[in-house]
Amino acid sequence: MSPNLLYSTEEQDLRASVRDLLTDRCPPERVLELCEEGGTGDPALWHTLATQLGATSLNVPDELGGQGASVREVAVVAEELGRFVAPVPFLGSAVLATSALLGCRAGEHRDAVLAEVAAGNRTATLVVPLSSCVGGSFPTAVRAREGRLSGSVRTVAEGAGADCLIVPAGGAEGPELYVVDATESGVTVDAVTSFDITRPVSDVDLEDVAGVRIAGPDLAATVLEDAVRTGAGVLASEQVGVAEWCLDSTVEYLKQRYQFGRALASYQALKHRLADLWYELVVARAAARYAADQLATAGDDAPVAVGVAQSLCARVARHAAEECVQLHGGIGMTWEHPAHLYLKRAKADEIALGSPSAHHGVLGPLVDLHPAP
Amino acid sequence: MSPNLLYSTEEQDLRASVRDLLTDRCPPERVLELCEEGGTGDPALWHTLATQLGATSLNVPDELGGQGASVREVAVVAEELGRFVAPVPFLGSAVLATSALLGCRAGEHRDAVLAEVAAGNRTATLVVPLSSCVGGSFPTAVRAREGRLSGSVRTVAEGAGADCLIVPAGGAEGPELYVVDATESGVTVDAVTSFDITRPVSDVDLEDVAGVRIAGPDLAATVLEDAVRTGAGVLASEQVGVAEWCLDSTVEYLKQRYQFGRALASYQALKHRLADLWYELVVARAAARYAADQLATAGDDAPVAVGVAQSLCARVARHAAEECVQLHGGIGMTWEHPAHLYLKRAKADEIALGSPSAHHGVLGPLVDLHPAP
Amino acid sequence: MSESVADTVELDAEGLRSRTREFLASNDPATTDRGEFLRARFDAGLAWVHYPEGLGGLGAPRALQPVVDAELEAAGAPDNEPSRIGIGLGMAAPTILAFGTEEQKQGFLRPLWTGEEVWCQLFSEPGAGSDLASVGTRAERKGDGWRVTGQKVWTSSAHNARWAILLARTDPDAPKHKGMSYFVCDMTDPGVEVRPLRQITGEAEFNEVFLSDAWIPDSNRLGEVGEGWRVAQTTLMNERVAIGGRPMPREGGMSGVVADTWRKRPEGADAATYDRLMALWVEAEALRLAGKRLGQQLAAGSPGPEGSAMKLGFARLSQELSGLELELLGQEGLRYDDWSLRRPETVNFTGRTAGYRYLRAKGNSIEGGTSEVLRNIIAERVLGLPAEARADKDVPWKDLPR
Amino acid sequence: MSESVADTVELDAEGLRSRTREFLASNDPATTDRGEFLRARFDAGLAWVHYPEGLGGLGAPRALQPVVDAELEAAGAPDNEPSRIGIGLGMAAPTILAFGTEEQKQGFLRPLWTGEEVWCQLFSEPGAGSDLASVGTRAERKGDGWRVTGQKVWTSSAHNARWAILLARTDPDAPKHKGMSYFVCDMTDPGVEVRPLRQITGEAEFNEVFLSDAWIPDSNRLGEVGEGWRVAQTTLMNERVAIGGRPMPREGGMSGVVADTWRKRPEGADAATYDRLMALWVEAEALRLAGKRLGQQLAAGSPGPEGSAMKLGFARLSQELSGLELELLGQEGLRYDDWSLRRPETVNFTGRTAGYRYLRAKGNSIEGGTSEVLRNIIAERVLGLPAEARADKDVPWKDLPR
Repeated sequence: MSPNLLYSTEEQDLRASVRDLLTDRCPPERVLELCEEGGTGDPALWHTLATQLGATSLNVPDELGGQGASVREVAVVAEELGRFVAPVPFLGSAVLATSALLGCRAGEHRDAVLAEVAAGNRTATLVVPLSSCVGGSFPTAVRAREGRLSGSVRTVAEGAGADCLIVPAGGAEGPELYVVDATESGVTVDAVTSFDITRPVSDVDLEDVAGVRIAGPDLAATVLEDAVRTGAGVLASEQVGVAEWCLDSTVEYLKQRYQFGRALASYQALKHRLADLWYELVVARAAARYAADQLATAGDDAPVAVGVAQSLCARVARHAAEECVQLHGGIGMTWEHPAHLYLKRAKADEIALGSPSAHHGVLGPLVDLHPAP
Repeated sequence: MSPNLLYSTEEQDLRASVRDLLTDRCPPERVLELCEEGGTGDPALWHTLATQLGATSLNVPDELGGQGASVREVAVVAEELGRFVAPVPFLGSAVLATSALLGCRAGEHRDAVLAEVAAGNRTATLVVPLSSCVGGSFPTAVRAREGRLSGSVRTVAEGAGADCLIVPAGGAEGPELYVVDATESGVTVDAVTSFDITRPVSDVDLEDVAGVRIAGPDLAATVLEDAVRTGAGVLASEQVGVAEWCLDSTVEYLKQRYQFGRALASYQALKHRLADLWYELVVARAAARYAADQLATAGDDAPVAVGVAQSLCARVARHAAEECVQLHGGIGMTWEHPAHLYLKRAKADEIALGSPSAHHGVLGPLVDLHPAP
Repeated sequence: MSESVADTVELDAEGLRSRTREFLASNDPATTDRGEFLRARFDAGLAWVHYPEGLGGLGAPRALQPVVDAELEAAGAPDNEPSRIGIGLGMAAPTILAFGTEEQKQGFLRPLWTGEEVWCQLFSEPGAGSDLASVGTRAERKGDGWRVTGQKVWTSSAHNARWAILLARTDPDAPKHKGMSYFVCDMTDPGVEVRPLRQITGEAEFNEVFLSDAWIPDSNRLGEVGEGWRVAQTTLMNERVAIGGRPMPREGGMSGVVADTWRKRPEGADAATYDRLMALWVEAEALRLAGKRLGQQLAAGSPGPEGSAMKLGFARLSQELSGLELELLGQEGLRYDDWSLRRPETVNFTGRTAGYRYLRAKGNSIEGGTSEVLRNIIAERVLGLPAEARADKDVPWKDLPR
Repeated sequence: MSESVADTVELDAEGLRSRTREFLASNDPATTDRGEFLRARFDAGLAWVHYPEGLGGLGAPRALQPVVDAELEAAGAPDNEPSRIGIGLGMAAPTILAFGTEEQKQGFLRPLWTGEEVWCQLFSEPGAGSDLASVGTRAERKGDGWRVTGQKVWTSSAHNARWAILLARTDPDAPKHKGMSYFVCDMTDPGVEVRPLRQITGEAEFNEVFLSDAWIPDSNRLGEVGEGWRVAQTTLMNERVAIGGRPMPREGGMSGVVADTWRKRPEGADAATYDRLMALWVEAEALRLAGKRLGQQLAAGSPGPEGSAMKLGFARLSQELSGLELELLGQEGLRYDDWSLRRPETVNFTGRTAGYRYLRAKGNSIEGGTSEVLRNIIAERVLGLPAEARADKDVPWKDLPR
């Protein structure tokens, strides 16, 4: 069956709900205020997203309290959250950690944690550097010995505020995945200053901490790879949302602002740059939708689709944000205008879950394009 | 002493002489006509350049009939020849072959050939593929055994019409350089269809041909490397000339041509693209002048200067030629308009004597920037 | 064609399928002469089913044409070689249908569709490309017809064509958009001279057409005098529909050609060009997906403005990819296959050698609307930015700067 | 200052050198108070030798200043910390010299040069950046002075400044370029409020200045009423002279920083980024050479228009390089040093962390003339292309769209 690259009616409804909520609760002034407070984002908004819109349980099976929807819907939410650079731990908890949990075999502990995270009662994160890319070797910065974990991982997405940590660890017989309660003794989560002020990062240190194993060497590497791939695929949709806001707000600004007696929007050099951005957004959206669809249907082409989407959308969002700042002129350089929130998000997203060139390197061999010797 | 990046008064006079001659004898219609005839360019123009302007003997010592000038002046001539895409074998004979001859030790045969080539009585070429880059290994496609040469080299610049061939060859004890008379039996020079119709290329085949050795294993590799480097450095000036013509002619065209009731030149999107091209030309010219100066003074920085100039000017000339065709619209796509002559020259020049990425690879380690492991 | 078809056939897929089978039963493609077969097909209303009865159609939904085509193809029937007569089918026919008199429709459409008469388009001029409304080819009234003088350019098929659709200026004193009329020009008229127009590839895909007092009877005018621009809009709208939209497999265009070149490990393949190749491959794949998405939008009845993105991206990518390919080839990229003047039967952007592809791709951002004009259209019609200032709308054409 | 210096000193290098030595002999920097020393230097005409006698100079060629400076430096004399008072030295002083009354020159220039009084510039407004002539800050005549109300922005040093040069609108009914006047504004006036303006880096390099009925005596007007734009041109011309031109070593700017990052083999260093790095390194080196070439042109007495290329390229490269650096750093690129609001004493584009450099570099294509305005200037003044259409030249300022 041909993949559906459009937004379904249900997806459009979901988008409208999320957008309504964010328009109301997450205007740029509010985002800036929250980021200045330096906390863990907007817990109340996060709670509403989870409980009222079910945004944290979209692709979780019905029997665990989820919506039984798919990554397509998750991507739609990510797109809207990107459009508002909403400071909520969606990527860390509802995408990366949830994907990892979904990949593990059913089991008492996994099911319980997944249900809690899906319900929005707990927030989780996947303890890998946010810059991790598919195709890397399994991380062994944390070592597991007889169910106890030690080691440090830097620059983890949205770690501060997480109630439970999904931790890849090198065990005696190979890769393993653990769930660790953030309140366990020996767990230190240090919020560090994030370049993307709308998405906090943390350094996680574990010293002889008790964890519950949810995947062993037969499965852990695949689960982690799939989770990171899903994260990258969903991030592409977030990037589409970021790029779209940047284009829209720049168009609006240029229409209102006059220079030398003419609307800035009437200057052809600017018009052509905006037209080019619009072109980029058209192809980025198609790529992101395809990635979401392939992930949703566990399609054979998912690795290719994600590589295409992530490497392209990362560049498009960053380019859109840079143009947004430039074309806003001086006002775009000020702290009080929201353009910088998008610039920081877009630039960080270009590094997050694999840079474009890293994705090119993974993608090439999948389509029989091998690097030069 | 600080390198002089300007054109000296003598250089400006030289440029004026060359430009006068080419304006008179080498208008675009004439170039196109010559290229369509498919011969070896314009022997009469070549003869005038050599004998009246001394363009083929600028950096040859006085005692061999030369001008005792330097590569700086050679580069000025190359710039003008680029500006007119003049179909004369300057790069092959007066730059590559002459540089190789100059690099060899004085000797009866070398001196005689050099004097003849400098005087314009004979035309020479260096028998390497035109795509050769500094930093490559010494070519051994031709083997030398007891003064007799055998082997084939493809895509040699301006080979057809050359009276003598400077041939790098693998001898019993290592790299050697030979002079071969093109009329010797066993020499075949096949003109092949050149992408750059203003600069013919040939395949050279030698079957047990007598040659005179002008450099042995102690010197041949250095001589060849220096000749190819000098060629690349001078080519950068040619590229500046190509880019300059493209910019100038596009500016003129857009000023004359009206669309929707306005001069095309009044459209801001086009104005900004031309401004960007002008910027590129400013930096390209500075880089090309520095390379010429370093080659002229045998400066320690010559390898860096050539790498910078060639990798930059190649992109600038190609970009300028592509913009020239695009901004001329339909007329730029026709055979009768000269834009395509420049496009072909610029694109071929991007490959000739090392592509930008090849030059980057050679340049990096010279400035302590080593490739990723 | 004595009675109305609608009385006898249901205009749904089943009805058309059975009508096609009936037609085939009485016109066996194996034994019928090709021309005869095509004329019969036209008369049976199976040429273009959405056209009216009596003009090769049945007034059926356009979407049902594939049903008919599939039946005919399965039966081994000859087609009308649409790639050879694209301008007639795609541009002239819809315009004749919309603006022609009954006599014009009856006279022109049948031989146009069967391919017995090839059509070409005399619109662009050396001084009127993107700004088509500034055409200067002059048609002057003489008795019951017109004498036409001027130069047209970028005309494909002109050397094979029997007829041309022609846009000419009939009133130089009127503002530019209001002084043009639209004609059908007889290409065999002694005042028409066709010369091949050689391109930078060495080929002559197109022609220049010189009109010197060419005669056009007034009965060959389409639409009213002075209404030429409006008529031409119909022609151009149909041209745009024809571009893009066809589904492509991955690596279906230039990206596949260059990827294959890479796979052969050419001389210039290095780590730096690998990343450039991958970035372009990725963009080409995304553009392909965008085309697919556009098709899905159309199918869902909500066409978007993405068509202009497709053309912009297609031009960009074919140029970047073919430029990269020459670099990859290194020494081989310095050679060309053949500069001699040829007149290709069909054009294949990904054919011949890398050098040809590179040069031919330069036309992709010029022909059928330059990338600059497309960016204006996107900026103004999609993003709603103000239109460019222009001073040519109300001035008499003859007074405009040129 | 009783007799003309020119009577006693040859205005060549030798003359100035001996005059400086004489000055040092009677003003020992080791034992003289700094302020006193600087004032004495000013009075001796050794502050800026090309200024007139009595105003800190000797009417000597500007090119001879380095002779004096070298002598003084060798003797361990204090300088006037030029980096702290750049706006006063570079912009206010030449304008006062050109347009000031004798009294203004005598009153302002000495404490300006010694640094006892810091100056700032009140030109840009939230609605008047690239289009500076649209300033809306209003100065209304009241008795023997002016009441000024409005908002200025992007003002560095405002929080330390004693005086400001101010461009304000005195006649809203005149066309925009003709209704402005130029003033010296007392920054200690109660109607002047200075607030830090925080930037995307977290820092506040600049200020917003709110003027609420600030009082300026008419004796602090520079130039005639309505002549403000012409006076401001002198200020801006001198600003442009100050930008660029200083010689740089290879890797002297952002390219060196990023090259050093590469040399440390950061996480994101791969074959693809290597080529991007090399291409940018090459362009940075070529831009450096272009700057050197520009200097040689100036020295040879034939300045070219290349200055605008320098600024365009500087902005482009600092942005591209710092963006690449963040990618090279990978995980480290996701972290920042400190977002807290600070007021830096000086600004270093290549300082702090990669994240700071990336963000700060975004300003390089906006401040001091946007890259878009530069491209217009290049296109129109260097390439001779037609100017942009504008509708704001002859309309009363108050009727312009805003």
